Amino acid sequence: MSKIGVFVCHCGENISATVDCAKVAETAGNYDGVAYSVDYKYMCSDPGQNLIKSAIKEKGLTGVVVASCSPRMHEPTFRKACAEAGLNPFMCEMANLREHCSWVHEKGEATTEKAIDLVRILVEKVKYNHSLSEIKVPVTKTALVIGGGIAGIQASLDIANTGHKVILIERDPSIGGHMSQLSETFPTLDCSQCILTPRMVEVAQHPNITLYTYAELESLEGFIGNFKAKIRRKSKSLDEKLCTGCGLCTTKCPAKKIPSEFNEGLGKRTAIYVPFPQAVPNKPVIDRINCTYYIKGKCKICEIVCPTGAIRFDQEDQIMEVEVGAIVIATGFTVKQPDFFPEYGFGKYPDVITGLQFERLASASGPTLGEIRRPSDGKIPEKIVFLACAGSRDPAKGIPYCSKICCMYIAKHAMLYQHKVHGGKSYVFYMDIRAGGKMYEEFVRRAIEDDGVNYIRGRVSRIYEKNGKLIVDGADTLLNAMPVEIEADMVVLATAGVANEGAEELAQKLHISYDPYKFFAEAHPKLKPVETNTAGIFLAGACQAPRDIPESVAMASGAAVKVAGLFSQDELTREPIIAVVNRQAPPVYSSCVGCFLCISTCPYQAIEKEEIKNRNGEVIKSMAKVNPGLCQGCGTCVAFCRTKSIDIQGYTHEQMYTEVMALLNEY
Amino acid sequence: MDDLIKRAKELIETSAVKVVIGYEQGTGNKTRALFVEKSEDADKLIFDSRCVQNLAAYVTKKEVKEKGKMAIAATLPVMRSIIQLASEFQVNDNNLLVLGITPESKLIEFGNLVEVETFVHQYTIEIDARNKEMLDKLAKMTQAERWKFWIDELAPCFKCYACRAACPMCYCHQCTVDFNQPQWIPVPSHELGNLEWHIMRAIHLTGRCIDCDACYNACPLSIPINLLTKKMLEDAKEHFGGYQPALKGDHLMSTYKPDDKENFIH
Amino acid sequence: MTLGFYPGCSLKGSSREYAESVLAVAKAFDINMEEINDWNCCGATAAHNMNKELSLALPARILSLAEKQGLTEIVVPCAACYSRLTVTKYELSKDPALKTAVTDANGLEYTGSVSVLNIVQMLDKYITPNLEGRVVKPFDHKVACYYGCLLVRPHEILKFDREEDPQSLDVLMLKAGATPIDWAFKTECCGAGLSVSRTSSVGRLSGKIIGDAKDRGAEAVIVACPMCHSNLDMRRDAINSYLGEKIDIPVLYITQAIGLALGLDRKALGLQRHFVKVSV
Amino acid sequence: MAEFEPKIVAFVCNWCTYAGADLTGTSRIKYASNVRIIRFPCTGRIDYMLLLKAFDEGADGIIVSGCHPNDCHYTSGNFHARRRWIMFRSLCDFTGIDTERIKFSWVSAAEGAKWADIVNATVASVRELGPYTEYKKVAKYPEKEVSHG
Amino acid sequence: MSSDTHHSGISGLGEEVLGHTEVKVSQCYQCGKCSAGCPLSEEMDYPPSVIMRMLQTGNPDLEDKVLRSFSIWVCLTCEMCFARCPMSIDIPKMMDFLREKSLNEKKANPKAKEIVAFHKSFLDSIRFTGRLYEIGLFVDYKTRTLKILDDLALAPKMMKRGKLNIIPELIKDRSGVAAIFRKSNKKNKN
Repeated sequence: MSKIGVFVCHCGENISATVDCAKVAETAGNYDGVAYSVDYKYMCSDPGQNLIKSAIKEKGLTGVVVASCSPRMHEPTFRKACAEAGLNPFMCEMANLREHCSWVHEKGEATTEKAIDLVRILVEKVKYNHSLSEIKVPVTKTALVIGGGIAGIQASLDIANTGHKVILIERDPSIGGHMSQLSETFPTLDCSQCILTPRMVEVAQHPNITLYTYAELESLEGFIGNFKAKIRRKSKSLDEKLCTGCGLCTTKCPAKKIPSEFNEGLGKRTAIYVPFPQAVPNKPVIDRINCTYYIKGKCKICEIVCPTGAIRFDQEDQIMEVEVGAIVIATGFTVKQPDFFPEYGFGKYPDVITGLQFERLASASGPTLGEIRRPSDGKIPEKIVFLACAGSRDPAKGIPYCSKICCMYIAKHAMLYQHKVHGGKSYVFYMDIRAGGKMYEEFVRRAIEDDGVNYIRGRVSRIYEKNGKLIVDGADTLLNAMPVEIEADMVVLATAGVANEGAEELAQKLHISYDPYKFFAEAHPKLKPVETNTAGIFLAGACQAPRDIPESVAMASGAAVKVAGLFSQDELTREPIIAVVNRQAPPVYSSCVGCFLCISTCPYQAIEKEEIKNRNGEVIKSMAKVNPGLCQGCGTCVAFCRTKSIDIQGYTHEQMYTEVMALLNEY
Repeated sequence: MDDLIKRAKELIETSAVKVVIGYEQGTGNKTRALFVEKSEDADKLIFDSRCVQNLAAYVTKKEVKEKGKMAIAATLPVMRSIIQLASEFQVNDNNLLVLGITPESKLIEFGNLVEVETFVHQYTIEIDARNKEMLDKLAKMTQAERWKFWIDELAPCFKCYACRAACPMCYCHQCTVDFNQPQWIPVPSHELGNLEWHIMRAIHLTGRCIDCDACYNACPLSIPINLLTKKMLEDAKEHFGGYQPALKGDHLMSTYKPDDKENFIH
Repeated sequence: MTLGFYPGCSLKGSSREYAESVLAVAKAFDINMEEINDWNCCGATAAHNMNKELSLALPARILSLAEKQGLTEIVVPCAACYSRLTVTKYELSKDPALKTAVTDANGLEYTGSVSVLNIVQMLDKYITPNLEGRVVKPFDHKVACYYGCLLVRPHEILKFDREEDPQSLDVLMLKAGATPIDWAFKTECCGAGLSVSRTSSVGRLSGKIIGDAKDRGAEAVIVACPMCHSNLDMRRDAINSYLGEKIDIPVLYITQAIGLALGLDRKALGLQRHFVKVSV
Repeated sequence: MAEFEPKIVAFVCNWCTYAGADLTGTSRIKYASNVRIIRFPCTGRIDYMLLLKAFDEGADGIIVSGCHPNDCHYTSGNFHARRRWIMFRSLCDFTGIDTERIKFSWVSAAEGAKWADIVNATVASVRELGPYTEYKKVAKYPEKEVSHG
Repeated sequence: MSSDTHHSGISGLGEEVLGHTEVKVSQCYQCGKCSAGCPLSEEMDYPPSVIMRMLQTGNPDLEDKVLRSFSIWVCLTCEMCFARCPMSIDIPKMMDFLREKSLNEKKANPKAKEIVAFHKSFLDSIRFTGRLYEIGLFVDYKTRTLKILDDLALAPKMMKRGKLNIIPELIKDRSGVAAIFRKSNKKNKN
């Protein structure tokens, strides 16, 4: 038999002005199972809390209903008071007499009756409450950062500087990402590499950061605080300990005509290579697909010239397993590639290039040492056309969204061109100029007003080559859509920023969701921009949507704080409001029939398959199992399960059913 | 169906399967399920237009499953049920071989369930004209008339659960109706309990029922409970692009689309 | 073997050399082209410019007649007719109500079972696989393959080749021994329906096409549409006056070019009917 | 006999509508006292059988409310709920259950005034409809008081 | 929303366009790619993107201007705009509808007289013979437009090359084809 205590609060006069609190307490006192009932001026005050505590002790209460304000306000207060008096905190419930009753209704019998009803519902619910214990999860205080672009670098440094360990993995041979490819940055026109490379070096030297380049995530298991990640370290064909980074091998390698990824195909590299001079680590890798030895079985010139004998042709990929407590994904984005714009002849005409290629042309470390020269014949273009929205805002090509960064970098490109090519003419075809950001609009105005960039509002229909010129057919929509034809020497497409190839597979490995464009999905569009809906996994930078550098960095720092917050405790404590699949005695084991439809209802991928095996190792029962580390307690699976095999603590079938019954039937 | 008999014999004789599920002559003009475990029993196998019972209901039964690998003479509705069951992990290629009977009464043996699925997907599930007419008729009624229709139709139901037993998708060991903490469905067979039981059943079958009418055929009182699932099938088509059982992919009711359309949430 | 054949009006009149060359090439490969009995005009641009239902009913009648005649595949050499027939098939398959309205107007049964091939598809399917060894006089010239509008657009419906920089004619001509050039006006419009009513526009539009072909050294322009042909060939005076120069690059139907490669008689291919003398 | 006072049960999620109703309170917006709120973690947790149970036990009207699409605390619980409601509501309508008595809504934590409006509108429309006697009749609870006089 | 509000949702003629062609004018965000690629844009009074904009306003005066425009007649339905439109808006289909409506409301642009006449002559030829009779078409067109002298040199040249039939090709079921015209024209008197 329950012994429930009911504590009705006046909240000064906030409740008692319209509700007859004494009557509520008196009525409640008569319910079955209610051992004690009282009303009091301020239940949340110390004397009020003491009233509850002493009643628990003296009357041996098994449950408590506090009828006062919203549980969203004081539930923690009263649960704590109960716990201090030795009652399991989850045996305490609150009836919301203030926000849901006294404040919203006039004084009168009906209002008091409602208050009585609200108390009764919870008295009946408490009868079905169970003692629950908070879930404690240990935390491994090491973070895994995936992706070594500016976002990954920032997140790694920020986490490492709070004193926690970081493992940073990067797919390419060097960290640096897209930012290392950029020439100057908007809106300040400071040199990208000048501000980035010191950070890259800091990462390499930081005692708390372990850097693995040429490495990818193989698989991930576990949950917040307790992930196990397998990392594939691709073979560099090199003993990094022996290599001094002298670079002799790269100068002697005979395979010299491989398009350089770093230079976006505008320059060449060797088969054993360091992507760029400031690379971190500044040690080469062998690209086996293009290496003469791996293709033909002989060469080994690098091995011959290496003064330290560091080359390892038979080195294999290594799979290593690490334990981490949190993960920051910073895998970035990519730009749309040729054949996507047949009407612009992209891929067909060498002088139609992407914005990223233009960055390489404009970069002092690029293939033209910073001079703007056409890829086809190395001439300096006298007329250049920039096309905004090349792929973006184009549902017909599958990209309805705005890539966000292009308006700014186009202005920058046009400006750089005007600075570098005196007397040159530049044109920008645009539809809208989206320059929201500190000093951004001013920057665009500078390009137009001071540098004389011609902005034409309209989208180009096609580009074709004639007599060595690129004929650009557009229209000026601000002049009754008058046709505009420009004979250009070079055309730069602001190609859409899109999710990385393989983003989908990575998301599946990480059990996080992604949007229709394969960008990773944040947990809440406004309030949880760096969280994913898998606890303990965070996002930074352009893997979530196209982002510029300041935004990526801000996001990375945000994610780092989330990680640091998580690592500030030795154990995670979570409310035990989670779903549980019932267990029954063998041979039934559970009423769950293992249809596993619940798996797709769960927003958190918290439901797994559990197999029960007999002595011979044969599966005799397959059933669902909720991972308590991942479950967030929404109960979506509970309402779905046909056999009622899943229940959720704190909102059980019995509790909710009882509430409805109690509400509508007076006892 | 001589080729069915011949193939059943081979399967049993070579121990490729332990049991072949098919139809045999029953009492009167009816047919019933036959479980061939010995090759001589295969001669009793028949197939004709009377064979409408959904044999897929047996493949999840413990007693049948325990015999070992099963083969099943499967008409189109049975194959659909099997695909749905496979998507719910109740059968798989290791424990079930499908001897398909096409709508033209031709025997096709499928190598695996993927092939069955490909075959099934050539056809869409269509509600027959008579029932379609009935649905239209009900749609035209007022809400009060519909209420009366169903209360009257369901009044004689005495919860014999023949519908549940005949349904291949009702394979749960513990049905909600058997759940008593709390007692979701009132035990006695009164109008309300009957209505709630059938509403619940229809919801549980949404996105799973392949419209075989086994429930209706099994009902001793011929209550048109299959109209409820047919209505759900129609709604699925109207709101979510229709339902077709599939081995992989999204289940109708355990998934959603962010742009699901409705007009009643304000 | 036998294929259905819908010549369309142009191929019976101003573009009869196209019909002649199609039939000549088909004959060379023992393909019997069975004309649809009592066919009518597809309505061309005029119909869909003026009246939607009419623009579907006229082509539907043709398809119905083909069905009635037991044809499963019909070859439609005229790109405009091909476009109208294919669009009609698509529209009627999408909208049952429209289908009813159209069949009512026609009083003929229509199931949509006939598949419609344009000339390139026909050549690809039935001629090129057997072309090897048959080319006796390689068409050894630089050619500009001109596709025009209606062969490749709207892509959503026709699903033929690619919309930008199509290649199917180029591939065919390569097999016939020619050197197709890369040029910029493959799919630009020639002026088509305005040929008579606004000849000046045609001079400008077709002029750009012929001009680019000439600039890039083409010795012949290859087409697969009678409207393109008549604009580029018959309207050459207007073109030349727009360009202010005299260009005499001939315009050949794809079937004429292939016919020449096969060594067929020039007259049988109707080359003498062109306005611009075919000197290649 | 006094004017009929309908009994309205509200099934709401904790994060949006429950909080929205709290805001109605802190804003001191008045509304009809007929409604009783039952708190769920998420609309995804709301079992449609509970709605039928509420009618069984004598509710005259029901409000079901949660976070707006895309605002779900659990990202997608309300999307799942919406799909279930579409089918459940249609089935209710098909079996003749009075769907006018079940109001579905999205009320965010910021929409205190909207909550009051929804309650008032529901109370008014259910009052218009009268007691849900059809359902109660078949519910066969002769021993229980069905009027609210 | 009332139909005369500028910048309203889809209303007026735009709504009719939607009903007849499934083209939603509000989808256009005025990038101008259609006008940039349209081979006839420079001969138009309003290039395609401007027509779209005029329809978006829902302003009856502008809608009237659309129906009276020369643009809709000079459009060749070459489909280039549709092929490159980022929003996949079927402008050619919409142009078909606008032409039909313009004709029904007797608003066809006077400058388009020849174009309309040609289409009419063309259709008449089919109406009466079932197939296109080119000489008949020319004679009919010339009577309609009084452009007797244009193209006069062409006919003999065509004749010489056997490109013109002196006698029209007649199909047997001419009444059937005429019936198609009658039935399809029920709603549109022209």
